[in-house]
Amino acid sequence: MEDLYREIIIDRYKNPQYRGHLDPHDISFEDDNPLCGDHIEVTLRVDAEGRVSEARFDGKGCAISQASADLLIESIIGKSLEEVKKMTKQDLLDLLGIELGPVRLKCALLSLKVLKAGVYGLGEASDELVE
Amino acid sequence: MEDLYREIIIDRYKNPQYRGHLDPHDISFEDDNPLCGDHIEVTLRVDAEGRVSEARFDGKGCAISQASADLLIESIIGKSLEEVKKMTKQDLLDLLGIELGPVRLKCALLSLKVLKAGVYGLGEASDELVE
Amino acid sequence: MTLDTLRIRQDFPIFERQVRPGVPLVYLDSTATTQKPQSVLRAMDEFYRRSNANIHRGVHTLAEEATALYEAARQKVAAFIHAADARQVIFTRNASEAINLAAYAWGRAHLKAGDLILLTEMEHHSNLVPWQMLAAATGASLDFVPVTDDGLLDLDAYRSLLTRQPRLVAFTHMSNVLGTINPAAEMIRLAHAAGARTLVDAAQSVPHLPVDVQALDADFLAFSAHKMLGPTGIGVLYGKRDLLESMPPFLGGGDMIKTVHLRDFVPNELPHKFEAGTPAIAEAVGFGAAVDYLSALGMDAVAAHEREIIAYALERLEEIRGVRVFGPPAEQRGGVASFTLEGVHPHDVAQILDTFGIAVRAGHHCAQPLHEKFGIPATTRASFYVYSTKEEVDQLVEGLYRVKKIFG
Amino acid sequence: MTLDTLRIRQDFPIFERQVRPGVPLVYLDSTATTQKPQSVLRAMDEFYRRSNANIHRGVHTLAEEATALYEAARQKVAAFIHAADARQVIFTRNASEAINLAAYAWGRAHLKAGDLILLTEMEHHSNLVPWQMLAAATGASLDFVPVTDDGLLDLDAYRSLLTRQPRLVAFTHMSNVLGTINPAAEMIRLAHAAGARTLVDAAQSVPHLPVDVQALDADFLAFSAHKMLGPTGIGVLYGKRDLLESMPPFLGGGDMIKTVHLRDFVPNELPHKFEAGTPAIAEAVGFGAAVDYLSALGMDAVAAHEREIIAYALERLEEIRGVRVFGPPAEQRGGVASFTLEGVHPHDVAQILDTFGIAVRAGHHCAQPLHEKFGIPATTRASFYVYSTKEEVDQLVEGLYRVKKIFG
Ligand SMILES: Cc1ncc(COP(=O)(O)O)c(C=O)c1O
Ligand SMILES: Cc1ncc(COP(=O)(O)O)c(C=O)c1O
Repeated sequence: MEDLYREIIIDRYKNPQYRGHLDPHDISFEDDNPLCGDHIEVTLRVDAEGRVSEARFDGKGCAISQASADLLIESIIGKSLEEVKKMTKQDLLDLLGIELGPVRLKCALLSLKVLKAGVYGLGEASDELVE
Repeated sequence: MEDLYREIIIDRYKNPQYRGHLDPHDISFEDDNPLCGDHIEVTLRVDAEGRVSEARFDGKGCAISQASADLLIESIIGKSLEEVKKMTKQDLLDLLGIELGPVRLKCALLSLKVLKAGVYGLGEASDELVE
Repeated sequence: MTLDTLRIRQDFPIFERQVRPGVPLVYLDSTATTQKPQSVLRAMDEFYRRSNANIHRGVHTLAEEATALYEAARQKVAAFIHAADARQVIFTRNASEAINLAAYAWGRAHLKAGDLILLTEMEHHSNLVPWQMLAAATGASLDFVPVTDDGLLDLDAYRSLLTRQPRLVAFTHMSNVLGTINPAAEMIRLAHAAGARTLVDAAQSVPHLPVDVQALDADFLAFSAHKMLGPTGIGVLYGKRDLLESMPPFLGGGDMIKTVHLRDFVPNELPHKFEAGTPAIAEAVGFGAAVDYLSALGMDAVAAHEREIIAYALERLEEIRGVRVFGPPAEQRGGVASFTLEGVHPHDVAQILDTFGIAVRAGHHCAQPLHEKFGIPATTRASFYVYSTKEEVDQLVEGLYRVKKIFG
Repeated sequence: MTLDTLRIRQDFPIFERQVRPGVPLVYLDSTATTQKPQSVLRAMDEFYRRSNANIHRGVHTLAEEATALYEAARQKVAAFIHAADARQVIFTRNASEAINLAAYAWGRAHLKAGDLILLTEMEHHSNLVPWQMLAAATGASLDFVPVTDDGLLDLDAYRSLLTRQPRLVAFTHMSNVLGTINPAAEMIRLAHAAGARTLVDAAQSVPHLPVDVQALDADFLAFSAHKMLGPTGIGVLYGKRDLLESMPPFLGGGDMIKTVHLRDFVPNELPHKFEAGTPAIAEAVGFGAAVDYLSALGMDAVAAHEREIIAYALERLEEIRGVRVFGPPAEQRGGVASFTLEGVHPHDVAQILDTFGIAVRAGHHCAQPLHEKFGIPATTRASFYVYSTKEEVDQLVEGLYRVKKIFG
């Protein structure tokens, strides 16, 4: 019944594993969803081979936005930036393991949007990054 | 079946009894319905007691507008101007003896509107005259 | 309860629906849009099956029937708000378009740089953005009646803002977030005394309270059918006759004209002057049926029913630790309760409630400035209407306890 | 016949109706508005019975279903006109509002005194008055492509008018009086070569012909659902993406914003930027069903069917002494025939035909300047659609003989 809020989401929301801010960092980006006040910042360190060696997120907002950020950050450590650029909406939804309507999708995708905007070095996080 | 077009209407349309223009006259007025091009002019002569002694209409348009003008003019000869001012939509519909939808009602009422605007000495024929 | 909700609910086919198998619908989102009774759906369906035609210019039977039905709906709506004349009821798409109509046609003709438009901090975006756009276009300026911590308008501040001689005061009759019912008649009286015109955003009041535009003495008043049992796609701008007469047209096209030449036109009479093109005919027919339904219930009874429900809801919500309800006490509000639950984002609250079939709204409810004022990005909102029951309030409360447990 | 009208007519409940006892309906007024198939009525009814909710911001199941249905309808309409992207389809109330949207939001931002707007003499009031209003507001001037005696646009005159470098060419794709199908692709190509933007009034073409906005290369294109089997209360403005992006908003309110503060707002992305307030949700759903119905028939088949009917109608009408049909031969027109009958006013023609159950329109059909051009105040218009049959043409002709007899 509460499958929409799989235990992992509540768990990651309450006990995030990758919450924090890296200083120094190689990449950072932040953005928010003004509709509901969700806010996500990511900071990354990248090694000589162009792989994510360390990563953290910080922010506030609903369980979906925060848990998806935590799961996303976990999943990219060790990946190359090229691999991160290729990540899709579906990859993130697979991490979450739940289905989401259009409104909540925005919450879930905020972290991916922020991450990709940072990795691409864009000035602005556009919805098209996660379509 | 053709009750809407009672014989009298077709007859008066084809053979109007009061079509014409009085010169000289005491009262005259004209107006049109731009939607369908109906046009009616009335000219009246008024006697010393304030009664309509002679009356004519001229114009062009649909059978309803022209026949109703002819029947209306016939009905007012001999009436006092005060009586003409009191004439209502229903009086005219009684003369026509048919029921009309809102669009055709405008055709039917054009002559009454013109007549009353003339008798009241108004600058403009308003729909409120025949409500 | 004042209304026989058991009987009423049988008129609303949607309550037969289960949100998911075994999970009945608990619809607590009527402030966003209401459900529709059978009679409204039947009126529209019947229209399309029997009388569908374009209106006003047609001579044939269907066109005449359709015209008569459309204009009869206008009469019903006019009577419902006690308008002196049905010609003062302009059909628009929704309350938002109605406000824009006033802002474009009255505002651009009458306001100039330096003129003041007075709004309030509790306005819906639809009663903010059109005036922001008008201010940007004309150089007029905006000011705002503040909202107190209790969610009331600060009427002392209002009086002192009026000394700045605004040209227009535009305010909501009932807040869609706080539920606050503003003292509209008094506010209009004060505005008129200060020489201002008034526009009442009645999107939440006409559906929920007896509203008499003449008693209010409102200059303009806007509302939507879909928030009062009627269909989407139709709303109303009511206006005083002389005002509407003096305004230039807004949208140009078929039906709003008396005559057209290649280079100029003469506008039609009211109300047609402001209704360009084929209007929402079937929707007007449905709107008329909605007004009939509400009139049969009686708007006093509707308002009393909502007062009972909201009093009960406030009482029950306040017993939950961590719940904070915004807005005034039950006596001063309609059937809306917006709240936060400590430690849980409103989106999560709404989504978990949805798994129990409970439909509430989460977000800023198109009143972002009001939420900023209270220092929160979003609230969860439960709202009630003629078909709402105390059992549904209990279900909401039970749902909230379960949300707390999940996040506990 | 290309279409199986017998089967099609069974989909339209209104054909069960008798206008008066014993008098079946012969509906020849589809240019004004079309009748609706069962599937469209069912889609809307079903929406209200199962999924009715306000859209876009809701987290609950009904709101998500309603949002998905509304946006799916936009996708269907976009695919129907071959738009590159559904975001280019803005839902309005009708074609008239769509044209006004372009005139206000694009026109007021881009035109200035002395700029030329080029229209044609065969425009519907809805594609005249908005530009007259825009010209009055900006000081732009208007000129008109003349109509030939055959009811065609004078394309030589068009070419020479283009040398005056109009900023905008706005023209009807198909005349609602003459039936003339204008060479839109060619006209747009010429307009673009002359540096002008284009707006196509497609109120009569999208319902009756295959229309591909990308092949046409139209900058703006406007049409109404109610003229293509869909409900009243909804229409479309299609626009090129860059144009729509560059335009300021038109109506302000809920849903058309990204963020709102008391004194300013940030507009939302396309298409929402131009859809203020609660849209015509159920109507969009019905519109989607209408497009499905037409797509299943195939627009090539629809056009071929109408060509057959109009060819037959022109042939039969011309055999009646005293009938004068306006407009070009069947190959150059859609299913519309406007005519006069010597000695009988069009209103009388229409009213007598109505006594036989035949619904035609009489008047200037919202194209007064075109009627002035032909020196007549009004015509009688018979128009056809997917459910029209040759038998109905025969009934019209028989009816006209009876009119003649009555006035004979
Ligand atoms: C050519 C043309 N343009 C525009 C319109 C206006 O359509 P609507 O009344 O749906 O806005 C019509 C319909 O009457 C039309 O035939
Ligand atoms: C107070 C208030 N004003 C205006 C509106 C706008 O109504 P609509 O979306 O029907 O235009 C709403 C509804 O959301 C509202 O609650």
